[in-house]
Amino acid sequence: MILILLIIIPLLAAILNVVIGKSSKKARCAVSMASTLVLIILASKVFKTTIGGDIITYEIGNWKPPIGINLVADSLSALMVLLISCIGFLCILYSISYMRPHRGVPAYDSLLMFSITGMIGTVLTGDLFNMFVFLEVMFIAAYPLVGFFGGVEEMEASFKYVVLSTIASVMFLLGIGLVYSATGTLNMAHIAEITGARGGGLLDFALILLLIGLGLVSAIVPLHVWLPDAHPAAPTPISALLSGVTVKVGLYGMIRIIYTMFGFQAVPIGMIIIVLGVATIIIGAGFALVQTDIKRFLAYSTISQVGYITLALGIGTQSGIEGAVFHILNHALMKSLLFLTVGCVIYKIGTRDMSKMGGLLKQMPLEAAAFLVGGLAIAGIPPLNGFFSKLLIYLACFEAGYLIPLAIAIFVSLLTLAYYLRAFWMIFLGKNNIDLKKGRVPLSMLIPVIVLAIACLLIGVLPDIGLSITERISEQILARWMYIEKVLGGAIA
Amino acid sequence: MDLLMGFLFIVIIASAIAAVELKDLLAAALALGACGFFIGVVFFLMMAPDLAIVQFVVETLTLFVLVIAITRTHRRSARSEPVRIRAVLGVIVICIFLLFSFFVIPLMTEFGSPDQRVSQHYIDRGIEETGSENLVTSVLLDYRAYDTLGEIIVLFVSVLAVSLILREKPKGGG
Amino acid sequence: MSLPYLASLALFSIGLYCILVKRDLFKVIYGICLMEFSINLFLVSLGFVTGGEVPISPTGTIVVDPLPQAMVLTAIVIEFATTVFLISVAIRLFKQYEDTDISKMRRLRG
Amino acid sequence: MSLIMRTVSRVLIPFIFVYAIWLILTGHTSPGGAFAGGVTVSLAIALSYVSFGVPLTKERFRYSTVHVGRILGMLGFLVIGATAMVLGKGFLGNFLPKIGGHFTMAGVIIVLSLCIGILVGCEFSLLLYYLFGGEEG
Repeated sequence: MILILLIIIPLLAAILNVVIGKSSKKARCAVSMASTLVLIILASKVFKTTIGGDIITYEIGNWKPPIGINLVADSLSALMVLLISCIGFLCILYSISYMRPHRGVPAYDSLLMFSITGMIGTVLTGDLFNMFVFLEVMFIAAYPLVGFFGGVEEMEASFKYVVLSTIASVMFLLGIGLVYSATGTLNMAHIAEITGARGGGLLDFALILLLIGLGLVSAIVPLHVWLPDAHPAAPTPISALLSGVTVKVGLYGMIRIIYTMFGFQAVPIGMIIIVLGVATIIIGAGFALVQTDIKRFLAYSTISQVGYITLALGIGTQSGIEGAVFHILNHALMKSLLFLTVGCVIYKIGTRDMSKMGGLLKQMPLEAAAFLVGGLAIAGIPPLNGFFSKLLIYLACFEAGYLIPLAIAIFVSLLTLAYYLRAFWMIFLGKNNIDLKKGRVPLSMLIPVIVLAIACLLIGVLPDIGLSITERISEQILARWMYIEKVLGGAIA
Repeated sequence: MDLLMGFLFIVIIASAIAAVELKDLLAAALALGACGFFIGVVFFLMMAPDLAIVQFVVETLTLFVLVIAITRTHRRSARSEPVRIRAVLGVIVICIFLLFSFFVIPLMTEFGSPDQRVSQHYIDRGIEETGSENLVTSVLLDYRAYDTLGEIIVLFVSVLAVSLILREKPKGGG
Repeated sequence: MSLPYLASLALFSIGLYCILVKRDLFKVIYGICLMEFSINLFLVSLGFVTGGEVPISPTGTIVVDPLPQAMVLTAIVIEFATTVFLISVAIRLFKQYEDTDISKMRRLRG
Repeated sequence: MSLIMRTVSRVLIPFIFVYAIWLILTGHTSPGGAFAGGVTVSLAIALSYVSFGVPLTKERFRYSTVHVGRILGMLGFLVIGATAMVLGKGFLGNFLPKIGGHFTMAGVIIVLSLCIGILVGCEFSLLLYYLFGGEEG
């Protein structure tokens, strides 16, 4: 019951925003904010239940799982829903002021809510084809948001994004077709039950195709080319949402498919995932080092961090999953923080070119502090949250004996520190040669930044909470049979 | 029927190649439409009349939209590409094709005898459980109505998106 | 006989080739359409049963699988929505460049 | 366009509409269904654009009507789903009476078809409206 509400509420808010249309800007914001607030409350309720080891299911239309579609929330999905609704709320709050010049376009609010609906639908579903449908909802809401400003750059980024992700979703659909051909069912738990009994060559191909589809969502290396164009082109709150959460939805899907559906032991591709993860780390960091466009810089940094999560997923041990889940949580907070902070800077000086900035420390001390917190956290400096998740990933690498990836990961971490310090120096220190366009940054933009910075600090200072949560989640992910039993209810042909 | 199907596939692939290679964009769009229509006929032969009807009407609409778009963009013909790129990429694509046809298709269940583990339920009990004689409709609007909800959301959002993209006088910004 | 599988694979390859090679916005859209056709064909042929009946008030026991047909119906509409969005972006890009040639667009090259 | 085209369309368009409604309402007993019906409606409107010209068609199928139609379709779908949920049948459950067999009554399926038909028809007509250079109004 509560699970279907998690999908209906943002959907209703989105439709209501279309109904309100041009007549009232304030009402549109109020509807979005209220619905995301309700979502946060419901999601934390679900999270509280599932973290105790329970799995909530909901059967749509009262059809038993392999016949109808069901929604499943284990602790990982609950964490994802919580993240999506929290960061969604902060982004909506942020866009009140940031998008004021474009407030006349009523589609913005509803598209934002539709994309939140798509993400929540993707992480809650227990059915493979339904996952495709909601991924598609998420995509189709993201495309116009990327091209929102309607300039040449935005349109090109949007076109590229659409073409690549359509190819990816076609691959995903082909994978679904192969899975259906091999097992005769679409329910993930049911597939897990069948594949647990017999693996097979066909299912390996299906797995690769499904991972290609999801790898594009999360921008793993050969499929990352859209991200550095799409994320900078979008309005800043949307960049924060895309980089912070949408990319993670792809990673969530990978966890669900690799670990729950196929079972990691039956998967011969751990090595490939590790190699791709390392390549993603290196390429993302390498390109980030030479960017002058600040949002492009952050986008490449996202790619690099996604590489860390992919690496941890490829290891496949429990500590690897812990590291991956913890880094998903941390990176969502850190990257949204950085994008929103940079958005404040752009709002004030009206350019994205880092070489034209400089000496803003005095005018924007708060933003400087927030940027420093985010940058140091991503680089993995001890009292901040990124340190612990990266430490977990290193430990997992070490335990499993992957020493070369470990060395590369640590080296790139130092590189990350270097390029964030470079960016900090270029933006906030040095000579001030720019005149500020507007007065103070509005409060509705500062609050999300402060909240996220405090969250980063809190998780860093009190790592025990995060570590115990991720431990429970990873245990639940590895307990495949419990998932299957809970969803199918033991009564299955 | 095999013969008919084989003939249709040849026509489909020929029109697909025509859609790719024709210089004139309008002619290529027509070739694409022909490809879609013949696929509709194949659907009909594969005992999927619902799909055939939907494919026909959607293809007509796609063709209509494409023709409007091409006439609105004035330029009618595509330029050709350097031969070297075409050759290299062509070889890669053929490799993918061969890889799949040699390794994947033999692994699949024989065409015409699928594993109906779940759908046997729809076939056996569909009519009495949903009251719909058309089993595709019963799957679409009852057993898996939630998918259909997702689908109409996609449709709704895409038209919203088109309205956003085609709006006049966009404002620049950062 | 796995002729439909081979045909849909061939269609898939042609579509992929079109997207990779062609330098025109509309040709890219055609390529995507072809790939989508191939997937639809593939899914429908997955559900085909030799000698099966149409899944509308069947009288016998051998019936064509209705589930892939429902999936394809959903997929067709989703794909149409994506195609329409792509076409509108192409119209918009044309307005800015007065051309639909990709090689003139900075970020789409390669 | 030419007089012949206009005359033919004038005769044809009502028939296409009737065919579309037939497709939507008999989707549970015969091939067709809501999507095909909805798209057929928009094909009729496309024909109207071609034969009667853009201004006249825009007058006949106004933005506001179509806009209301699509929102009604979407909300109708959700309301039916929610009603089923309230009645304890689960979201989008089939809560109306249904009779299988020769003379069928498919319960909620017909209502859902109607909603989808309205929604799809309105969406695609709106799409054509935008493609022919219409603004939101």
